[in-house]
Amino acid sequence: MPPLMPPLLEIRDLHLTMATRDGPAQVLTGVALRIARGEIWGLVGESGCGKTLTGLSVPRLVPCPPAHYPAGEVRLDGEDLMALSERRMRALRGRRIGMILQDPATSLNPTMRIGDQLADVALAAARHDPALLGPGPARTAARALAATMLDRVGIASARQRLSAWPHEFSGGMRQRVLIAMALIGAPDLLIADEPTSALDVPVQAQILALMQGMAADRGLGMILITHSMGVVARACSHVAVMYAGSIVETGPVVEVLDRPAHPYTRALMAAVPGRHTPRGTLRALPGTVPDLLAAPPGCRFAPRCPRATPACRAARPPLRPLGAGHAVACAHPDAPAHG
Amino acid sequence: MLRFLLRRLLMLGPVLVGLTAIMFVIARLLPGDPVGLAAGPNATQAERAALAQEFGLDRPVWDQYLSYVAGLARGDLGRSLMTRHPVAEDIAIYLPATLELVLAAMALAIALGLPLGLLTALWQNRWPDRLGQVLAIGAISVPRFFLGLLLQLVFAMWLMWLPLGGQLPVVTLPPPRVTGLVTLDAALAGDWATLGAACRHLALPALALALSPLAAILRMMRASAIEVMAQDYVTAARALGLPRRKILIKTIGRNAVSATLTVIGLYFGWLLGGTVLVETVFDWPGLGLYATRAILSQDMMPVIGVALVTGLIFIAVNLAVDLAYGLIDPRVRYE
Amino acid sequence: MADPPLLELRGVSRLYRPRRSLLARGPEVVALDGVSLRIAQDESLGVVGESGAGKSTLTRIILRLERPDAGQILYRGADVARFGPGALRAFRARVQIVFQDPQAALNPRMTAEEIVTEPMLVHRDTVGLDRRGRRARVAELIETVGLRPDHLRRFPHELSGGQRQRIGIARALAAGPELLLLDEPTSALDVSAQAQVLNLLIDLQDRLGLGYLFISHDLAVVRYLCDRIALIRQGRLVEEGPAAQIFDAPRTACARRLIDAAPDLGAPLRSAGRTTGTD
Amino acid sequence: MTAGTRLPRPAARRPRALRRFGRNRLSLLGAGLVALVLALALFGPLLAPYPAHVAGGIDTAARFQPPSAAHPFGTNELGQDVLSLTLAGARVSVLAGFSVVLIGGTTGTLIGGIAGFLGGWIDEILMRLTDLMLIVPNLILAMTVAAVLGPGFQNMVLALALGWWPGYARLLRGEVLAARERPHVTAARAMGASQARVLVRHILPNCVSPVIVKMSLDMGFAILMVAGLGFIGIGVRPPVPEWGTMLATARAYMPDMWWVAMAPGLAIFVAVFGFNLLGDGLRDSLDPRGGR
Repeated sequence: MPPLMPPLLEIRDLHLTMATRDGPAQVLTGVALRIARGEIWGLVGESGCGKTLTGLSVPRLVPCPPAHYPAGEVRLDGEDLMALSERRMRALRGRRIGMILQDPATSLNPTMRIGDQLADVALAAARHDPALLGPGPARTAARALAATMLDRVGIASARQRLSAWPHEFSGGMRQRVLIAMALIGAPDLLIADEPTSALDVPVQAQILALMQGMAADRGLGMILITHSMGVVARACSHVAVMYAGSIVETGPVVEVLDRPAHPYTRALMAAVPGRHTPRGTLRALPGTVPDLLAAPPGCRFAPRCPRATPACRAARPPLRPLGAGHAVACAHPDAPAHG
Repeated sequence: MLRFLLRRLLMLGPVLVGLTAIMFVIARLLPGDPVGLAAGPNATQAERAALAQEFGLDRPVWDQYLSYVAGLARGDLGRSLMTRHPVAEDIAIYLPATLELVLAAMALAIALGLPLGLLTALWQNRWPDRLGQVLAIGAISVPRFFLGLLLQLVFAMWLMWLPLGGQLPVVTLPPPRVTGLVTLDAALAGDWATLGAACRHLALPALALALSPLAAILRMMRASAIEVMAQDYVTAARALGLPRRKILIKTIGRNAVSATLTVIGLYFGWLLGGTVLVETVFDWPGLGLYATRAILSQDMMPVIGVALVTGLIFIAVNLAVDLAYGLIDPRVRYE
Repeated sequence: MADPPLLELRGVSRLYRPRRSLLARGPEVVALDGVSLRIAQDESLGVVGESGAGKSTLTRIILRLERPDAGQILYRGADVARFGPGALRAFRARVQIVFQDPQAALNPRMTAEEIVTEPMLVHRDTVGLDRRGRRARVAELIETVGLRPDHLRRFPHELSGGQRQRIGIARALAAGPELLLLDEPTSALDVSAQAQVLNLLIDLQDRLGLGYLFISHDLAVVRYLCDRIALIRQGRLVEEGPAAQIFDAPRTACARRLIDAAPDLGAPLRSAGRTTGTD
Repeated sequence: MTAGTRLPRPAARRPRALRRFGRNRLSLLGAGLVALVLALALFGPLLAPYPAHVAGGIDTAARFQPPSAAHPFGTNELGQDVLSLTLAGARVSVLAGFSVVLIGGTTGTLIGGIAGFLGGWIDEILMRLTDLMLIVPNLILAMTVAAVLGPGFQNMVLALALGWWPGYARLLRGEVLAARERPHVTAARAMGASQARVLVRHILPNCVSPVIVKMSLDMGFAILMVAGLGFIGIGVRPPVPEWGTMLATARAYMPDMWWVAMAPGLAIFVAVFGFNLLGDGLRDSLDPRGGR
């Protein structure tokens, strides 16, 4: 067998401790993820489960202190990002790793024109990748590229829009600009943190479709952070379900959504009303996400789990493969019937 | 934009009339004997009556007020009992010195306060920042006149590096008057020796005056820079690999300055009305000294005039701040 | 003749003219444009629309916190606009509101107990409970919304989002209402808290026979909770009818667009379609 | 015209605020200095090593003695112990500062609260007046009034308080307007609570913290102004020891007898520094919007 190519992104056993006023909180406890080019991963869970911090950890944007990484690796094409100097890391941001934040209303600098913001990102990326802009004066080339990108994300009369201010755009348009900004450096990996939560429903669908299309065209690997199983179902090829700092279930979307094995995954899916959920039949998970300052030992989901046993409270179950790329961290999973 | 400016200028009229009314009420309704003070202890009853009549102080207050407002429209600020000059002329003499002092102090405060505020925000909660915060609170807490005395003591009396007070050495002829600001006039005249002397005289009072606005600007800049740094667009800029210098200046700096502008405007106005103490300490021939002398002799016309002029400049500065706001932040609309 | 509905809106319009300065007013902005709705006793009506469609103006107008520029609001057949002080107070005991952001909707300076007691104090004359009676009623309410008595001593910031919203609901129930205006009550909550609150609302309606006006941008949630659905867009009523009908046989393009766009777990298929265009 | 929107501020939380305050060493230093200054204001004359000098006694034989064990800050032109006068001087500064802030703060709070809550033409009139008063230079106004009324404690307080309220009126009006739009206030109105109840129970308690913070910061500022008036020569009547007046006298003997100025100058600094640190700490712990 030839040596395996390293995956685009591999996160191994990532731990993150956050210093708070009331002591250290163990925010991430052993996150593991492998993402190949062309895959769209949904990272799903409720607020406070560590999805955003996982996403921010890849381009190393979590401020340290208060954060601290006791263990773990984040490898991009085999290169461990945690070991890089800040300088080298900066060269990767925007150029190899693109990022889209949750709220398009606040993610653009209000005091700079759209075109200048796009061009600045292109110029920064071109410092490390001169081929990006092509010949000619850099500033002009950067603006031309900015116009091309705006056009690609579906903004009409892109050239004129370069001189617009962010506040002149609607929420959906701004998110399109942010997608253009994230992709202008031609990254291989795109991380999008709740890119549609702040938008109206029809616009959400458009933006998701746009992101899917761009990812497919460029062969991007993508992490889509979301709290909505519906978004995962609509847009992702793979899903990783997070609970209280670690991944409890992972696999292809079709596998996980059709045969959820972890009680939390099942609960998350059962808690969202679908088009045909009869009134009064929604199954709500009792309780709330545990306080990470005093997280229970063993399985962190045990206090809310209908089938927890003393063994669950004693030791944390590792992620175990179930076949077909599906894995679950649970001592008593629903055995998915593979045929 | 033009309409905005026009409307703000139109508002000036009522503001001036209102301001005059307030000062008149205070100046005229309180007990006091300005005529007696001006005429001197040995004046006869007839002399005092003549003086009162000459300055219109024998007429009812509302009548005095109306004629004052009428004069205001012509740029007439009344006449001083003390100097017997028209107040407008007196102010034209004393205002430039105060302006020079305040401008120098504000320039110093802004030039140091903005970058230092940005830097301490970057070093948030590390020792340079904490030290900076304590020093800034300390700087706001020093009485300006005590600071002035200390500066005189150390730099003028013990070290003898800088002059004790005044605007120019007694023997130096002031440069030909163009703007009234001695430093500027000297530079315009190409008289470098005088310019040097003027700057040496300006240094200590400007420093004494600059310290507390410097600290206030630093603190405001730090606070708003910290607020800006927590914004998504800063995280986004970092996530997209923008160079640090660009993030610092274009993203954080620009957005933080717009909040700090308000403080700058407020302090400018506040300094204009608050140079009195520093001018007293340094014998600086400015509006503050003029006003103090007038106040001590209960000579109200100069006081009202000074209040009006400083109020007017205050309004102008704040208008400028509003306009600068719009230059920095495109979301601001002039309506 | 049948009884008049619990609440009826007849051609309600509301325009805003943002003030530009002391004298000048800007151009008019239409928040509501001739909206007519009816809610029967123990019925729940879902109002769905995009942001800026005028949903929140609707609640403010019903509560008479704002006056409509045209149209009438009838409560059990009586014109709300003509209520005198006494009738208005009685009306405000009968119609209560639950807000989107439970953090902002609770007075941060008051404990949960004080917050829930407040409506009883305001309507002391009609509720007619002494101190002990109020305590008992608060204890009862807190259990009704699924919280423990020790939650009563906490301040809002010491509660989770879902718990805060339960306090908000308990407060709304305290004066004994007939109609609850629910302004996006679950959209600030996490998935499981949302499900908990939705179930609580259904449970309350079944037990207390309340009428609901449920405002949301989430069609699935509205479909789950409501008997009838009204779609509004730019202040105008686009379509109204039984929930099943709207979902299965929408008559307008607007309704179809909303329904198609809503993510649905029922069919985990990837739609690879790619759309472009401005929003 | 405004620039963007601010996030709604989570209102203050008492127990947590207290803890946060206690954890900040600088705020504790400020509280300590304020306690010291308050103690001096109460007991200063009793602590003075030369009570006779405080009462106005002079000792011409001991004029201008430099700092020594007997007189740590030296003696002045009348042979009085500078330390004793400085300790006793705390009373005027603190009491005047306190009265000014209390009178100005209460008046301004009342005016701003009424304007913000009632709105309409009352708001319009009160706020135009406030704007006008904000334009009048504070120090010149105070000097004018104090000079016309003549020296004396009450006159000085009155003169300063006259220009002190507009800041509070602005502050409270802004807070009330912001609070009025908060959902919990809408909820109170929607449940039928009376105007007075809405104001007293739901709006005002949420506007208190910024006023307290401003009052604390203003105490320092007021002490500076009191000293400033004294320095110009329109403060309290001479035999009463007052820091600003002491500095003004000391200035005349400056380079050689410099020590006469040190004690009162430092005293003003320490008092103002204490109140500023305290106010800053209060702001940080009551209002998460500021600094750290």
